[in-house]
Amino acid sequence: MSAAIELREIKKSFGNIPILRDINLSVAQGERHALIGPNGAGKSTTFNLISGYFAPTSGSVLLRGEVVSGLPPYQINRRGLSRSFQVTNVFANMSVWENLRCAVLWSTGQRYAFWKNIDNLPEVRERTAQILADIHLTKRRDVPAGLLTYAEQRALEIGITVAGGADVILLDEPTAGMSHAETERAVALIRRLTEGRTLLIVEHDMSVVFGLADRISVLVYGQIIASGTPEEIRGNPKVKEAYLGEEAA
Amino acid sequence: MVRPEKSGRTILLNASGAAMLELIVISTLNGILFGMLLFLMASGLTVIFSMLGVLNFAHASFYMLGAFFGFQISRWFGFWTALLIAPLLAGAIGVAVERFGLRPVHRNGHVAELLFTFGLAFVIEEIVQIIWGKSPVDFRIPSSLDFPAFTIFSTNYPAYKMFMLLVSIAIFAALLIVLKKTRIGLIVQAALTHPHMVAHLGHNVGRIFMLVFGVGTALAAVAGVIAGPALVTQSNMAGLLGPILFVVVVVGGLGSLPGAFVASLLIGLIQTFAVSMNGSLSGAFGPLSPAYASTWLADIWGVTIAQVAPIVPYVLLVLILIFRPMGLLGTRET
Amino acid sequence: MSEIATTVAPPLPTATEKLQFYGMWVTAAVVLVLLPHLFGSGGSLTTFSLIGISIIFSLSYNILLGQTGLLSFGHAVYYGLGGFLVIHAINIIGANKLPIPLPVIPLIGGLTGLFFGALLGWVSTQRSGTAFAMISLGVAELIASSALILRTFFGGEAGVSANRTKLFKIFGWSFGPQIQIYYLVAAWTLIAVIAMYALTRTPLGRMCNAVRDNPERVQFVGYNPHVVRYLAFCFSGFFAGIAGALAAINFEIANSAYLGAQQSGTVLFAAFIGGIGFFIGPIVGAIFVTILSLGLSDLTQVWQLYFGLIFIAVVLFAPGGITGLLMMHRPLLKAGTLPQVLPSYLFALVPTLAMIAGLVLAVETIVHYTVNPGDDSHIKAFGVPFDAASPSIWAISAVLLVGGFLVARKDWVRVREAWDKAASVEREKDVAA
Amino acid sequence: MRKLMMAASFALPLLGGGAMAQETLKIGYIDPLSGGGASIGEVGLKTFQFLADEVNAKGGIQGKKVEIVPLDNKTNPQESLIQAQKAIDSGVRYITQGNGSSVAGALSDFVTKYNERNPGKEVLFFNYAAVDPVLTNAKCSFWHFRWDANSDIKMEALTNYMKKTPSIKNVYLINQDYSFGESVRSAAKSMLAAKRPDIKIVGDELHPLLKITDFAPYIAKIKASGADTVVTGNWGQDFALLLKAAADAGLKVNWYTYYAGGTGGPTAIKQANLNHQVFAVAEGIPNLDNPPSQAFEKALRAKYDFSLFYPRAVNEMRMLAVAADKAKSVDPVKVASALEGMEFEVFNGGKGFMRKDDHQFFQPIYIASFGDRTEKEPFDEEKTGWGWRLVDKINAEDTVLPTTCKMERPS
Repeated sequence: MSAAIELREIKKSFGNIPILRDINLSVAQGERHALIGPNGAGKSTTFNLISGYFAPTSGSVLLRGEVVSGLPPYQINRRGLSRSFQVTNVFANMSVWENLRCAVLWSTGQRYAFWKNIDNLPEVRERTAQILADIHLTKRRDVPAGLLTYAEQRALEIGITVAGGADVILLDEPTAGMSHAETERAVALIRRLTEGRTLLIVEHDMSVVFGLADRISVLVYGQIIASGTPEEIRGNPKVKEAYLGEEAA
Repeated sequence: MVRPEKSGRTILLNASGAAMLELIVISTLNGILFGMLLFLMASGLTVIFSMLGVLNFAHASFYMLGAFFGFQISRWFGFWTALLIAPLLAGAIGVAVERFGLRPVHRNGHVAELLFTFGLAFVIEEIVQIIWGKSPVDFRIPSSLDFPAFTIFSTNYPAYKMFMLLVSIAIFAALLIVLKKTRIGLIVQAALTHPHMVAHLGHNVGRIFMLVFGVGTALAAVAGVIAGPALVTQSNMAGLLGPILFVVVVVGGLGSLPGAFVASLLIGLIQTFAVSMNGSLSGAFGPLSPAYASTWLADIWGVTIAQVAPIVPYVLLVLILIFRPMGLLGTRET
Repeated sequence: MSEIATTVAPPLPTATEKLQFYGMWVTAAVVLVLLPHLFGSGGSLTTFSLIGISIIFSLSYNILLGQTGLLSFGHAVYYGLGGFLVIHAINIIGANKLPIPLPVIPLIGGLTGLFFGALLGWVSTQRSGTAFAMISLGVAELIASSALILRTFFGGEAGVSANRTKLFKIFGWSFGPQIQIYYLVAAWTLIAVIAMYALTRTPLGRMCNAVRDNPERVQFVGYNPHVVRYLAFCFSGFFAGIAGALAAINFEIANSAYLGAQQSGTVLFAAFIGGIGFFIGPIVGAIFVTILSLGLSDLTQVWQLYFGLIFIAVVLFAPGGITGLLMMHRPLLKAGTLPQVLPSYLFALVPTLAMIAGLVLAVETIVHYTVNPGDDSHIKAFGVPFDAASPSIWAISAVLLVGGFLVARKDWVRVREAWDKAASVEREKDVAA
Repeated sequence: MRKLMMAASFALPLLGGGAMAQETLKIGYIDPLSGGGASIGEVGLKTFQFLADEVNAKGGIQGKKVEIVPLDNKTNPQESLIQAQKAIDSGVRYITQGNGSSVAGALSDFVTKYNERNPGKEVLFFNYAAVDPVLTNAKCSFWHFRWDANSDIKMEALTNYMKKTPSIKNVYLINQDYSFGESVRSAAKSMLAAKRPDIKIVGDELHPLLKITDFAPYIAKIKASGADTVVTGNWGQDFALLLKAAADAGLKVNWYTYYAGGTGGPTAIKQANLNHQVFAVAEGIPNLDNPPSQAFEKALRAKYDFSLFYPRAVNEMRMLAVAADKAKSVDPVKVASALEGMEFEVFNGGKGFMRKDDHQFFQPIYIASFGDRTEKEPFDEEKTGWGWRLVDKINAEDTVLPTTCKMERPS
């Protein structure tokens, strides 16, 4: 069985500045994988490459054994990969309900239909309602997304990401800027929503990382210096030196 | 074009070659002059459009205000005083417009700003009509510049056109120096390429915007004072200018003054050369068969390059936006 | 339907709500039928027809601007091409005596708009924002200039005319009299408005909104924003073509002015002034702008000045357009606190009107001296006669202008306070609930 | 109050309805009063108001006071049709218009259809300045009367003058790229070929309408062609900028024009310093040795700051009065019949007649040059100090051209 996500010899540079030097990474189906590393290591760039936001300078990205690098984001999304953003990225003028419904439409096969009444689509309605309940925003259903609190917007962000039913989920710092209590709730939410799916997560909060991940990869200066279970990473001297040491200092 | 003269036949060839050379030299000169006039009018817009992102549809109205202020002041104090005072007046109005009009509108988005300048253009035109009437006014070239500067192929080039050329280049140089060498210039330049960043640098963006708008409108007014006597100073001159200035800015590239300069020259030259050509499809492939003579195909067949010259800039605009959205020398996408 | 959908999802409309909804459209239809019986003069009918055309055109524009966030400077291209094709179609159909009656002709215009929208749209909609705006400007200039060069098709400066009465007749209607044209326009307006409303309630309509709000995010929920924009553009072209066709039928002539920048500018005005944030916004805007442009030039010589000032005022003080201004009051109405605000409006309105009157007085007097110096000084502005030569005019207008401004400024502050109070009551209720 | 009522009846249809009592004869003046064409439209409006005052001082037409109803069409054909409808609603039965053949074509078409569909409420359209020949040829209408010489007639007069002027050898044609420019150019080509086959057409240029800011490239072409004479129908900014560019480049040719007398034309000629090198073809000039027209000119200039651009408007108004007297009615159908074939002593002196076949008025046409004045030329233009000098007069019968009009008369 092929890996859910596989990066082969990925290089990416902007102009003459190399950001990713040589990335090889494999995330197995159903695995919860965390990508950690100091600021500027290239984590967001890696996400952007996987999700099709950029094309790699060289190397290839495979989704369940199929090369997807070079495809536009919507094509990759339709192949079952969905991502969230580090900076909240929702449809600000539309209500929470509409936000989630838009995320459901493609996967329910509505495509660009202009002959169907959107309120008369039971499947869309059902799945939107389910997600809305899952992210605990039922009371805020008709509020424009731009007016939600920060934590609510983050929850909506995750909701939009998983709503389409993609089985590979990429979350970019889902708990950034949250209080301790909010973080706990968010982690529980993530755990529940990604049940049975493949998860790749970028996170700075180590308690989140070590609590959630099955495996961890460490990215430093555009290279993966270590990959393994949380215990292996904890004990890895290179990681200690390059990453944890830096944290401590 | 120049060939060694060996026999009578080559002399004949040279005669037509000389005519060709004459056409090329004169068209190039005319093209440069026209291009520089365009740059004169568009320089202010480049600064405003690039930095504020405002599609200032009233830019041509400030150009017109400059012409009428120039006309009035030159009546009282002479042309040179007018060239100094009129832009200051127009710039002051520009500053007021930015402070009390555009700034409150800014938070409602670009469409609101654009409509504001739309409305402003109406108001300015009508005010000019109320004050100076609807007929053209007699705005003359100053007598100190009213003589032919030089003659090429028996065509005179008036000194005033040379003056226009010099002013354009001077403005270009001055703007470049201000942008590259002064502190405020560096901030403005940073804002041109990264409009969102400057606010984070702790600068008073409001004041900078006001200043930029004032300078932009003053530059439009300089163009007005200078072009007024050369063209027709009338209350419809703003409307007749049309959207050509936007073409210059976008083709040149947002945030790029050299880009606008190059685009002006390019458009000036293309248009002038197009005018000097009489070619058409019927000229190239012979007349259309009579069966099609009265259909719409005949129109396309018979159109000369000279006839379509004024459309060329818009073709250029569309092509540039499709294939090179940052413009010729631009640094960021439109 | 599962339990979760019934408890969590927005409730489906009840029978009464459905009745209300359909009743609204039926009422609109009845009003349209009755209108000519109340105002039957030729001028009124022409006005109504023009308003109907303008409504379709403005709504079609709002598919781009309001729904999809595309600012177009060249929407008249599709309107105009629809008009031209229809004029040619009427001539061809009339000459060959084809059994096609006039009422279906607007469809030809619509298909023309659709065709050119589909043709020019793919490149135009590759980008949004300023790039799209500039491409639309360039394309519009190209087509409008070509219209003057390609004389055989566009009829040159004079345009192409047709006779709408020479077509196959149904129900014995000749479509000569304006009343019949009015009913034709009214029917098409109703159909087009319903169709465009329905479009907003489809998956595509919702994705248009999503593309407007955040085209980047749309890509990560599986949609290609370019395709969404392109489809919106095609629909918008289709309805613009219908509007152009109706205009061509109404005037029985099509010329290059149909395609011009002015036509494109007017529709932008109408949509924005009405309010692009609401479906009915452009309808309100179309009515307002049509009446203004027809009526204002009769009231005053310098109508363009007032036209410009009105637009500046709307942009400055009512960024959501007329509809936005009215809709602001909906929460207050729901909370029942609207009556608290109304008195302060009255207080503010009086000095504001005084200020406007002073301004108008001053402007008209100045106009008298600069534009018509030789004429009688007893002039009228907006129907009110006064003597421009009397020195007291200056004093009166100055007092009105300055006094009105000072008082109005204070009163509007008070309006805001009253507003905030009323709105906070409403918010508290919301929280309590 | 009238204006308000009219606007109200239109804008707020509640107040509309019944037409007002007919104690006045209303003439709807549909021309641009705002926007780019306003400068010309306003002069026309004031001229007609001046003429209405003249008629009213003599007791009006058939005892009815003449009132000019100004209607702003913004030079837009659609807008003109709306204004015409509006005018008809307020009781107007005569409309007059001049600026733009596109507008005139639309109005003629509108009036014809309106009269066909509303028998008994006929409306007449008096055209005082739109010169597209098609309006009295292929698209002629019984309800349309034209007082201006159409562009072919003017070219007929001009070429009749050029026929007698041997110094003209090489002619360059430069015109605006729209129907009027096109008809000037084709008429010039065919008529010159017939009357002076020895004249060489060394250039034939169409340039875009009102879009050129720099005519230098065109002047370079004219210069290269070796032309001694330029014929142009240009007007407005296209005329002024053309002459300025010519003067800048030192081009020495004679200019034969249609609209050198238009607003801004004299100013441009003076600025370009082309003393008696610019000729215009027109149905009248102020500096004619004809005391009644000179007196009229003086009175007009005393009231307004412009000269009489439209002698044809005087003919139009005066002929309307005569026709109404002849028909003993102001009913448009009767007036139209009375106008057909009418002969009339025109404003500048000499015979003119309204041809029955196509409703085109024929009148003496003058060729005049613009420059410094002698005591024979009392009037200057646009405060330039220069004025028009008579060069030649072409009698009405020498300007007659055949028409292709197949007039459909009401039964």
